[in-house]
Amino acid sequence: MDAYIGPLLFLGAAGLLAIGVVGMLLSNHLFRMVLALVIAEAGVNLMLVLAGYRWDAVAPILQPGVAAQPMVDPIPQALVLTAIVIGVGVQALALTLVIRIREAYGTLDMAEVRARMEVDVAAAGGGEATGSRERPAGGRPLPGPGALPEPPR
Amino acid sequence: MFWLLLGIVILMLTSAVLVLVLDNLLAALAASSVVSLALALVFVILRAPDVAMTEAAVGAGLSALILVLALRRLGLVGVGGRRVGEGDDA
Amino acid sequence: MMAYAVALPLVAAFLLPVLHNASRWLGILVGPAALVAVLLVVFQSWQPAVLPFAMDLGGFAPPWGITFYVDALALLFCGAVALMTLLLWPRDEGDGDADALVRRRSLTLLLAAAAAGLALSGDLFNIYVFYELAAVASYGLAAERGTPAAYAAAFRYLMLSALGSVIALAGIAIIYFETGTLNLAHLSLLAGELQGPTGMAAFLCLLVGFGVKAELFPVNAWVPEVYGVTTRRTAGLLAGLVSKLAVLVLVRLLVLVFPQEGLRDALLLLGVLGLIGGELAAWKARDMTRMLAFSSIGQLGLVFVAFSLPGTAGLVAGIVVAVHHMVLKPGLFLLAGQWGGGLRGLAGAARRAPLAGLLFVLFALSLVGLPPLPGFWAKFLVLTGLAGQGGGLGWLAMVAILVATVLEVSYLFRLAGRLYSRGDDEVPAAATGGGTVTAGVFGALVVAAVVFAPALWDEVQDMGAGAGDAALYVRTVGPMVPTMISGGAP
Amino acid sequence: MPRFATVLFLAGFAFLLFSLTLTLGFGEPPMRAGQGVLDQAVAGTGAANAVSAVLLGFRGLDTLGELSILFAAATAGGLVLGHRRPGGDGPPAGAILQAGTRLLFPLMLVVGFYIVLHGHLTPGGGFQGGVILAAAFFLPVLAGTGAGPDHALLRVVEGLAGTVFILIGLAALWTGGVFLEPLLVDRGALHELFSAGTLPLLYLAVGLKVGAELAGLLAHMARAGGGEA
Repeated sequence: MDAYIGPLLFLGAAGLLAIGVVGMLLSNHLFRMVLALVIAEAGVNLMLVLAGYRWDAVAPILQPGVAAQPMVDPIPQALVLTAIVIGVGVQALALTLVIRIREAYGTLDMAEVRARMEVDVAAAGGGEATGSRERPAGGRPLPGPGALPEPPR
Repeated sequence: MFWLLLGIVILMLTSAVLVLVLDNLLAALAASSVVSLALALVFVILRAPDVAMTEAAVGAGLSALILVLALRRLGLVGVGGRRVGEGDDA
Repeated sequence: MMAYAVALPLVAAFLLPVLHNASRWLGILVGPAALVAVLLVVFQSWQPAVLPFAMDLGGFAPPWGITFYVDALALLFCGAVALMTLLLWPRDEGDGDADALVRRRSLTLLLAAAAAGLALSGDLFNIYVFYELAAVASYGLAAERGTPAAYAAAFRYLMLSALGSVIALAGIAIIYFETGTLNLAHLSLLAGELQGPTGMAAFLCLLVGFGVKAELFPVNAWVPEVYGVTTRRTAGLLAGLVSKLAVLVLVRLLVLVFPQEGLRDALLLLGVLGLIGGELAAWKARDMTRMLAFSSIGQLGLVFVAFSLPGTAGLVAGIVVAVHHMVLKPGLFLLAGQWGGGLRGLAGAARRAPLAGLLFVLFALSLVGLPPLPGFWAKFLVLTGLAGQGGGLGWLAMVAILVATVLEVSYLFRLAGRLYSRGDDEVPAAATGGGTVTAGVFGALVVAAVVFAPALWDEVQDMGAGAGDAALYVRTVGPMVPTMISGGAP
Repeated sequence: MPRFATVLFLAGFAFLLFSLTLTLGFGEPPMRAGQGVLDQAVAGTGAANAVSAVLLGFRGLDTLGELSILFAAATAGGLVLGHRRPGGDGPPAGAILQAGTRLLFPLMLVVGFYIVLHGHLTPGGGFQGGVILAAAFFLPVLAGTGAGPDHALLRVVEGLAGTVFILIGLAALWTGGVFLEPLLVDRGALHELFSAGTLPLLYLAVGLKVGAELAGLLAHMARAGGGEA
């Protein structure tokens, strides 16, 4: 059965990636989208480590007093370390944005956030503002980039 | 070894699906931590101790901590009627 | 030497908050100083006799270490990065938030370092890292204004971009599975192993990933949203610079690793869809910013059409179209920033700001492609290339370009007419000056391109020939050990 | 309609992934670059841990980029959340929690620095150690016994640590080498703490930078949490 370990783990990685991507694309909840991103990243990381895995090899660390043995490929492991840390940075930034969106719009529903954002963008552009509910000043053309009403910090 | 890994993979995939379907966000977050921990175990088996350490420390620890802090900020931790105290994060 | 192009902006970005606390003037000066130094380094390296050359970072020979490949094209983009970042340097928005200004400047410097890295790097994963750095910096810049809409647009941009990054990383994993290397020159030697469906799958993953920043057709939903909520300077930076560097990465991949015909056709089709879709949306847009955003999607579609042409002709056409758009779009965004957005409020604006109006007409004429402005040459090169290639897709693309040109004429001159019309209703605020001056620099670049056209033409020909030569790339990066090409170790 | 396109894309993507399971080879990687890295790791960088050799030697630029990404994320996070005074969040901590925090803090500090400084010999290194350092400084906030790390100090640490990393890289350039080339690798015997030349120094810079960045991000999150929720 050991011959199937590789395909099994790859299926696991692909499954995590697919579940994560499904969640990011189809979920309508901002926080759950971030969770789905975490899952998708986990899947890709497993995929990368698998790319350097070698049967009957040891971890790529020289032990004192032990004769040289075949080792697994260290490069994908280094790549995954980099990818994990990058992923955390992106997640944290995404969460700060989620917090701000919740404060501003009072909702975490993507469809609703998108609709409100489009109204705001149109208003800021000075185009066809279909109805700016919370910013009465939004309808007029802006004099310059610096003159947007400051949001409450 | 195969059967152990099969178990871990099934655990990972089930938890991943749970992340998407659980109503309680705190529970979904816990499920995502389960994925990370299971993944760290897989990394140990794949002879990647460095990656396993990082995944456990960052994926299961730090990332979960950031997510919990964000949930608390969003006021969503009390969904099940229970508030999460300060100590639960550690 | 070229390592400074990445290292200097990074050091400046790291130290900016500290220096700002120590001394206000040091904080203001350190960023521009680093960028000027990068420009000097680029000028110093621009010696045709020594180009192209490769650098083994860390002193490890390829494919073990990371390689920087410096050719005329990479230098051109490095110089453009430094110059454009200087011109579009974040300004004090007058809201008195010094801390936010320092952070925005730090992010801009990080963006410049990442863009230089993208232009130079010859290693697939290193490109991914720099791409992510550019991405994270641009998320921050997308949210810089701190409005609710800015946060929402930045979040949606982040999610789409992160999705692309995850898929691109999966593509890199697949390539590593197949070849066991990440060095582009090494991959070029092994391109035969990536001919099959597996290689195709890897390329599609990379295309989706890098296509997000390149405003490629199906993954460009973020463009109008983000450009609508940022300052116009950031919009100019993202549309002008970052998108082109993502395109450059895709072009390097196509030339070196994936020379298959079918992939070029796919790129051509996506380019045509982006071109028509973007220009149509721009034609329908009701405010200037969104008009420019959609027109940017259309122009990037044209860039993809150009780069999908085979051989040196395609590269030359692509470089001309890309550089043309890189100069024009920030200029237009700066003018839009002067005037505010809504088309209706623009009546008679050019009468009150004649220089800005003149610049707008210059940019519009070049965008449409009136000879002898550079935009004409850009479109001319693409059209002749397509005619030479022939085939059903080629003709389809030619028709698409002509239709797009008609749309461009229609919406740009509708706007120009409004700018020069007799304004009777409300008076827009007077132009504040700074933006027009910077836009004037871009206008001067356009005029200079007309004056020095013959010399530039030779330069671009050499550049395209050099960039399209995969064998030259491999030769320059260095000899690989033969066993690493034939088969694996175990 | 967009939903339909999304589902179509998902189906294609899933099909692509699962068909790859049948075509990719597992367990016998080509090792075209990897074998050379393993062979040269000790001679080139002096590190017994090949993953560390790759991270700081062979692919040092990736690590620099990664530090920059963390810096960018922290900077952008600060830009988004703004600077706010820490509010009084949560109930005051009990005696046990306070005592535990006081006990844990030095312990975590020691463990963190140990992991950072032994990264070239054993599993671990700047990233893992940096996370523990960040957690150590964040502990008082978590337990509700203190205000957490000083923000101005964090800025200085993150700025200087990143600069030191680049300066060590540039030092090689100025002494006739290439950017990010490992220096002094032949000093000290393999498996000893003071071996591998500048690698431990680089890891120290990485650890401090990662620790400061993450502590800053956590503090931002927690501070926002205490604000007005």
